[in-house]
Amino acid sequence: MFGLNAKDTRFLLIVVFLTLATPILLQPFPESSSLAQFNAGYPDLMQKFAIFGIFAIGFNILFGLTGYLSFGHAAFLGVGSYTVVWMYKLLSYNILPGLVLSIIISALFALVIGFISLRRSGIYFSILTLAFAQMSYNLAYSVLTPITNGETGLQVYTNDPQVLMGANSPTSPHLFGLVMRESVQVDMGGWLFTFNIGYYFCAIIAILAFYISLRIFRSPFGMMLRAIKTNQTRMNYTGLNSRPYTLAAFVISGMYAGLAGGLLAAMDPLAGAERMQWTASGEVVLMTILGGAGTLMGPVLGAGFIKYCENIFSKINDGILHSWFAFLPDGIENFLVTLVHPFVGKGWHLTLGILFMLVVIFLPGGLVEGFQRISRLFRSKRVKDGPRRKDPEHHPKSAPHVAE
Amino acid sequence: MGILEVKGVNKRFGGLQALGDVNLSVKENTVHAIIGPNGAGKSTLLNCLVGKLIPDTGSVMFDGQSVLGRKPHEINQMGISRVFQTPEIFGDLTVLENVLIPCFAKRDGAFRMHAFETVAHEKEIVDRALHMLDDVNMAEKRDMHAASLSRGDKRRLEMAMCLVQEPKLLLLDEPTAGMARADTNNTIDLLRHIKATRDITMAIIEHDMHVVFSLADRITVLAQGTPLVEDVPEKIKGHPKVQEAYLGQSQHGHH
Amino acid sequence: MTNSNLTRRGVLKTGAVTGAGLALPTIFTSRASAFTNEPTGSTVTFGFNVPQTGPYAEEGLDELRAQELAVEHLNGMGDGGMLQTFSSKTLDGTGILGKKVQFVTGDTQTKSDAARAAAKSMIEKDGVVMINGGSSSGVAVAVQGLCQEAGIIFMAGLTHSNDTTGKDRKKNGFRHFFNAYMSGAALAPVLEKAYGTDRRAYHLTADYTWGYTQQESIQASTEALGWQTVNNVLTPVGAGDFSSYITPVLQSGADVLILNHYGGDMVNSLTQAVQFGLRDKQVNGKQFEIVVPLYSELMAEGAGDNIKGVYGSMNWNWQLQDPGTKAFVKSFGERYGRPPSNSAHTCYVQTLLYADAVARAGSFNPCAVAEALEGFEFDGMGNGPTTYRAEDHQCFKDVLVMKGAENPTTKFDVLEVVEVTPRAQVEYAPDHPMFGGAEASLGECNDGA
Amino acid sequence: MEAIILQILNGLDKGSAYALIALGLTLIFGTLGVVNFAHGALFMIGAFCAVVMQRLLGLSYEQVDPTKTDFLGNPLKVQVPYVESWFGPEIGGAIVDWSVPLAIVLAIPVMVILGFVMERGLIKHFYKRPHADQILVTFGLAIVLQEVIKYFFGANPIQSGAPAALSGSFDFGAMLGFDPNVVIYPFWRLVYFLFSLVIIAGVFAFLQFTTFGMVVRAGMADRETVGLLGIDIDRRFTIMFGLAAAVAGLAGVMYTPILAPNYHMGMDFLVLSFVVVVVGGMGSLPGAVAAGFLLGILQSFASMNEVKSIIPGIDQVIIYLVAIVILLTRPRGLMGRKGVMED
Repeated sequence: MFGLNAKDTRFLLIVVFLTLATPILLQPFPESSSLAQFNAGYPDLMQKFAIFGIFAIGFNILFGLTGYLSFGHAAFLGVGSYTVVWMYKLLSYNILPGLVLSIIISALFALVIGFISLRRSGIYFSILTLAFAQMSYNLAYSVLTPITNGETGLQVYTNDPQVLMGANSPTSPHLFGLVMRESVQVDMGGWLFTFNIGYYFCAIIAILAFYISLRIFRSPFGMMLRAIKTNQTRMNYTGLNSRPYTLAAFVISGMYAGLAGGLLAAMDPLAGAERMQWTASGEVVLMTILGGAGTLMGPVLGAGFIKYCENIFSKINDGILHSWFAFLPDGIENFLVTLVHPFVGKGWHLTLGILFMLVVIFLPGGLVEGFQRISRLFRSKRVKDGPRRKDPEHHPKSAPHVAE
Repeated sequence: MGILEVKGVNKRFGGLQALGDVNLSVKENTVHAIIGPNGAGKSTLLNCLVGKLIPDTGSVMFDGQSVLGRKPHEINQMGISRVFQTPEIFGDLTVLENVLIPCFAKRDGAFRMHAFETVAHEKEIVDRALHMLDDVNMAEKRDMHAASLSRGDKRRLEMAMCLVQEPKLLLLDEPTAGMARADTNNTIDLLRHIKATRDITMAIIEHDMHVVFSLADRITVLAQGTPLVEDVPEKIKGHPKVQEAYLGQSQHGHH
Repeated sequence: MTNSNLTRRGVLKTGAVTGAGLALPTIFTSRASAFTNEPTGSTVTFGFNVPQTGPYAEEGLDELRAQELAVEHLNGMGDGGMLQTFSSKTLDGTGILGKKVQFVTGDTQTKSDAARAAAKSMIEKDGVVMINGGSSSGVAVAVQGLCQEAGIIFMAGLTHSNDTTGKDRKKNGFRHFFNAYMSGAALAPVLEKAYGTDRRAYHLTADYTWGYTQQESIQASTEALGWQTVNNVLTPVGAGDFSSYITPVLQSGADVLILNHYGGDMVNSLTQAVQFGLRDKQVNGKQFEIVVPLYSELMAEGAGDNIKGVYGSMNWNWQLQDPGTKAFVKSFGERYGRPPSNSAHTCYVQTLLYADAVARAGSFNPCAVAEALEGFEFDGMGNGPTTYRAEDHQCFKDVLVMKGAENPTTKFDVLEVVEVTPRAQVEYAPDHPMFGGAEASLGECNDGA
Repeated sequence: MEAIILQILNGLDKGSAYALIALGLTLIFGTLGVVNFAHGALFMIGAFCAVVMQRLLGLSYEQVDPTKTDFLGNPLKVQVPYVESWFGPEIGGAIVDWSVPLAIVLAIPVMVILGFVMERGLIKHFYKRPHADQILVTFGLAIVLQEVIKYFFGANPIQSGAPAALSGSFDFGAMLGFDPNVVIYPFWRLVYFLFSLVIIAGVFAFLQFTTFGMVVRAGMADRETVGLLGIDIDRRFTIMFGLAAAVAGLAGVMYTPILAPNYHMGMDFLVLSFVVVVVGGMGSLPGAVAAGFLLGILQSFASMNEVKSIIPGIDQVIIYLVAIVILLTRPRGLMGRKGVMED
């Protein structure tokens, strides 16, 4: 189905199911329980999961397949957002023109930046992309304030032209009247589920993005990209010009980033310059590596993981810690709180850094490899003599069947 | 008129004359060996043929067209494939994928945006690649990671990757360098098999006399960047100039 | 210290809804409730959105302390702080309208994007009825816009840009903090007295929105004194080394350097300007002077000795001697062992003001609350008689002019109050050109219904 | 003319910091072949050594001063540093005043040990891993180090000034015969510039004239051969890592009077220092130093009003612009070796 083999089709269907059921799956705890703080099924976070999933999937097409480590992809994210907000300002709050244009504009940006940066490889490439992105950020934050509204972020004002705005048009982002921030809430015996239009819009696009990436992975083009990562010399002596391949991958991933940026503005009509900062580029690198570069599902997992930490884990403050350990004697309670305190709440960056190091050191294939190892552990327990073990030196990130 | 015509090629690196007035003609469907002591300019010559270096003067014509100024991938698309001293393969890919890539390159040219096709659906190409693997006795290793192959298998795989493109000219850069005697013999057998089963022109740069004399139809001896003699193997063996310049001092065969 | 019970949803907690849920799922859109996050249980949740990571984390921490204290005072714990001195007596220390106050916190990271995400999370997940706090104008404007769209009240924290209640003013947003125009208006007379009317000023300005508005305001008010503006140079945010911007100052013939910087940039630019010996120089026969229009305690502490004798302005300072200030400083100081900063004060006061407005309006509906706040006059909160102006939701009150103390006894009194500029001097028309002119409008109130 | 001289001076000073950081980065890359994204964090930790020293020297006991009150109206507890009560207020005060230069004594062992631990505990395992992995793991380490510092020292910049004797400025222009009061330069910046020259010269001399340095240089050129000679190159490389860390740390210590240390200064400098190293050419020590000074001076010129009025915002992008132009015209930077970091 969909031009995929049975296994991939099954995989895709699972992803579709998980994506659509997210509003339910992320609310495992009833509202009144003290664990409700770990629920993540509210619109903004679910939208972020989908959007940063798209961003990371796109980044993975470049980094995971070709091995070119770009430290400047946030620039495309920003460009996408600015495009969409400008379309709000000029036309109306309908998100469609902005989203289409955000893909086109970020593709053009990526074409130019990629064309120049891809003349070099290795760290030189990384530095070139970094330089372009930092230039974009610095200018957007200051000199280009008339276009970007600088520090405050670009937003819509009542005196903007909005030429397509009718008298009854919604005054927030919508798709032909379907307002993105509207939700249906369902209360089921203490469990509260929020089905948000914006989320489902993002989710459908994310599924499409995932499907396209799956097709690319299975295509001759995808194979060529992996070939570039492993041996460019052989590539050239096999009659293949690696430059257009890498450039195509760069532009595709730039378009994904632009789309993600556009969606950010489609969910929330504001585009801040920080979106373009190099740390934002670093974040997508973290997501991809943490989840598993070169795997299909890894980047999405990584994106979800980091966004979850940023929004949920970071809210665990001392009061909550105390309530967790309240059943213990006071001395032990305080000791445990002191021990855990640096790692949660506003210290979540520290946890992230440590986790990230551990993954790079022990799990070069990211969380996906971790899951694979665990499931292999279970499988080898069941099957007595076990399946043929793979060479421990080989990193699954480059294996052809990376769908798991 | 040979398929490969090298005329008056000179190449200097700073003060060093790496190649001095090299003329060479490789006839179609022959195996032409280029031998010479270390530093004779063999590798420089090879690099001039594949586009990695550009000669200062002279011409290199392949199949009636100049190769000078073309990039390696363009030269490959003209019909020249190259086997490296240490096998250059796609280590992270499977054996089958390693052979698929040259098939695509042959069919689709240097670049094609085939992002929405599926490798598995390209029956014709997959069949061709499998057939090629069969031909080099590697069919059962098709799903292995290329990096985990033995050195001999890597060499074989690289050869398969070149041959599957049906090149008009196959360049081999010391294909048995560093190999044990048994592997060397296997490689010789493989090359003989190739020679016997296809219409192919080969140019071999080689140190190992055993390999050269078992395969070559003609031999060019290079010394200090200049061709010394060119002849059939039997004549070369006894040629005094060659004895003096090359064989005399490096009887140890391969290093 | 147990069981703060912080993150519970305010919405949908009533037995009726939950009970019905068992039989049949209750389906409704946000339209079904009267307004966004209408508190239906026995509690109401506030959202405190402050920088907890990034360069302004310390300031955010201080804001958070103050807000926690305010919640305690609202719930009748502690000594009541400014509730005792507040002119409005509607609040009685039993929560608001019989509901206990809870709060959740968010991390703005001092980035518009992150601040909005944190605010959204608090609105959507935790069901907050208002958001309070923040430490930059970009963030304030961004979050204010969000609250307007979502239909809850926003009380801005430390935001000094004219835009917050100028061209970006919103019906659902309120600002207690003063602004750049007020800084200029308050500083001008003091500068005139100290440095005379014949001065040549050189501006270094942080290259972003807040920097622009502050520079514009200070330039206008100093030029009104008769000062000349020699040059205005924009400096990149986080430049670190400002030497290349400082060295041309002496050559320009200027005799006053005005640093429109904040935070780490202010610490570094001031320190470096002093290192370059600017303050030891005589130019045009006058002593060279430096002015830092916007001060904060934490940054003053960071700048150390370099700040001695340098003029600046502040919204409030703990050294004031009115009863409100004394009550707050006592309450805060006993709890945290340090005096509150002026942004902490703003966040504290705003929490009380919001609660009071709800109590007076008898409803959490943001439109009712906004109406109660508009034109509200109060006293006893540290700044003397204060008004929330209805036209732009800006607070009008006295502004402090500060100077780096010559002989501080502790790190808390490195600044001293030199003048309390009366409110009349810092007032302006709501359609002042620096505040968006006639075009600026609050828009319609949005309660999310 | 005066303006140009001033900007050259500013540029040299900025450049000294860039050059020192880039020098350490290049030492690590050149000897160990490791791309160290945590190098900015080392610079930051160096700066915090100065803060720690200041706090150590400022360790004090409380003395109640009944004549003054604190903010709550209680009698003021005055902090009296122990050093002042031991050596008397004058000498004690001087010791506290000199805490930044004194911090060098603390920074050297701290940084060297930190370098050793980093190399032995982490970096060692990444010699054979791809450069991308090295970048990622050290990037992770940089985050961890910065968060740890933030945990202990908070997010505010912490001022630690130059000793009073060195904190003034002098009229450099008047010495050259220009108008007085124009070309003014702070003592400490001159100290920093000279200090960095000494360190740079020291590193070069060390590599040039000691046997140890010779072996390391040989190792930089061809690691395997040196290994074959039976020289324990690994241990020497560990020491090099410690040295590089110390250089970065010293650069940080001495920079504190110019730039108040904060926990994120490492990340701020990281991007810059990488640009410097790449512009200089990966693995080239002279390249790193030259690029550091070059970029420092260019940045200073770009900050001039005259330049900014022609191209607004040029001061914000000049570094990146130069990096792009150099990388495109000189693929391996100013003095890079062929084949380094190109895969």
